[in-house]
Amino acid sequence: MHTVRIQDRPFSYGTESDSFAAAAGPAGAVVTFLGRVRDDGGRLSVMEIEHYPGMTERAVTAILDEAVTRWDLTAGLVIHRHGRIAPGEAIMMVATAARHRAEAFAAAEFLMDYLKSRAPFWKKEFGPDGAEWVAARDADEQALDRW
Amino acid sequence: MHTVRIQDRPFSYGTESDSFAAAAGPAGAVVTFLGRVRDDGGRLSVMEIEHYPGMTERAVTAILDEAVTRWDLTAGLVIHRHGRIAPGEAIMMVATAARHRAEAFAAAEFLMDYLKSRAPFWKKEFGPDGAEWVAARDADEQALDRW
Amino acid sequence: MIDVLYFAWVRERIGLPKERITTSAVTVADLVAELVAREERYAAAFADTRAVRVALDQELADFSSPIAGVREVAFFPPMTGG
Amino acid sequence: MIDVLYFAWVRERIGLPKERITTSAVTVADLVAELVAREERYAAAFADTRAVRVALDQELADFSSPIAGVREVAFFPPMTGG
Repeated sequence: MHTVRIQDRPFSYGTESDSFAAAAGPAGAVVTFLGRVRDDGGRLSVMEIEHYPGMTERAVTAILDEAVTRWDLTAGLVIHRHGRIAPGEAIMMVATAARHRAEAFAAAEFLMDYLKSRAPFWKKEFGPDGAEWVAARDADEQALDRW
Repeated sequence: MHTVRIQDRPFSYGTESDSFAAAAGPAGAVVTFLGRVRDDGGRLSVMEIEHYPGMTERAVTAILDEAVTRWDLTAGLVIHRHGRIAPGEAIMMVATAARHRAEAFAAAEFLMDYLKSRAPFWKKEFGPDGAEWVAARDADEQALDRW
Repeated sequence: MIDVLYFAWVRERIGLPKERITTSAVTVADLVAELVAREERYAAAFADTRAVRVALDQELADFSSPIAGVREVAFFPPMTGG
Repeated sequence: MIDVLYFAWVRERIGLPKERITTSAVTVADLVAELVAREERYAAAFADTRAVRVALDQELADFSSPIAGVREVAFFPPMTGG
């Protein structure tokens, strides 16, 4: 059960988490991560996420396959939205299931680190002061070194 | 929003995850962990979890308070069951919400490591070959050293 | 008068979850020595004290901890929650 | 004939998401040099190539990579997903 979904429509964290856990079989440990648009005290009115159709699915699938193999996951899930997303709304989630918690946690963090810097998504923030592309952080690139 | 629930009744991972995320306010990152009884190929018919009423709530609350302070969480949740639990069923979950993912992940792993070795729960496994108390693993005790 | 609680296999070996006792023990170790001297089932439970943890008034403590003023002592194996 | 795609601020600076061009470039760097020589908007997009990433047929590549046989080249800023 390795699933990648790139979509513009919203998703329900709870519903997806439950479906994932149910489909993950007898795994003892399930980790889910939810990334949301922060409000930042009204500085942000909406976020727009551009992506590279075709490459996105391919890149995310490759990252998920790598995680599944490295940590022997019984299941893995990535959902990532594109398009316009309001503050407080979900941007993306990952879920991992493994026999033990250490593997499930490591795989989820690996997925997040790679999705941040190796999946072709670009965030643009729209606020009262205009629009700006989110800059990649050095820390995000450096986070890959630990894997 | 720091919540500790020690209960014998089942809980819904999805429903709890959604409620947690909704109550966590503008946090960008939410991590949830679900611990379940593994099936182990029929070796286990049921698990029974004993706990120390009074001390359990106190110990788990202290662990959660520590995590909230250390990683500046906007919300934290621990639900842990006791009593009889069937294979595949949820034993416990933790949830953390923070501004950035690194804090949410670290706090969730910290919670798990401390709950494993410092919260007064004891697991007993019942199978076709009889009943046995689960032994504490050295690795679980050593896991605390990293914090 | 002090309440002494037992959990998991410590409880099973001693055969009861809780008892109220009168003791002149100064430390947890003294209390354990008193119990062990009582009956074989206590000796069995405390045969290897490295495998037994203690809490005083619901806070983890050591076998060298004093028990003056303590109302509740609990003995149990290493915890296995999560 | 090769499809060239642009994303995020690279797309905005060049002013279009995609174009089909004929090139004699051997490497990605050669292709960028050809584009930069064309018009100011390309020069603006590729002013700092350390800030631009490239994919060949939807796989990340380097500016030194050869483009022989490639059907689709994409240029974009460092990715910011997740």
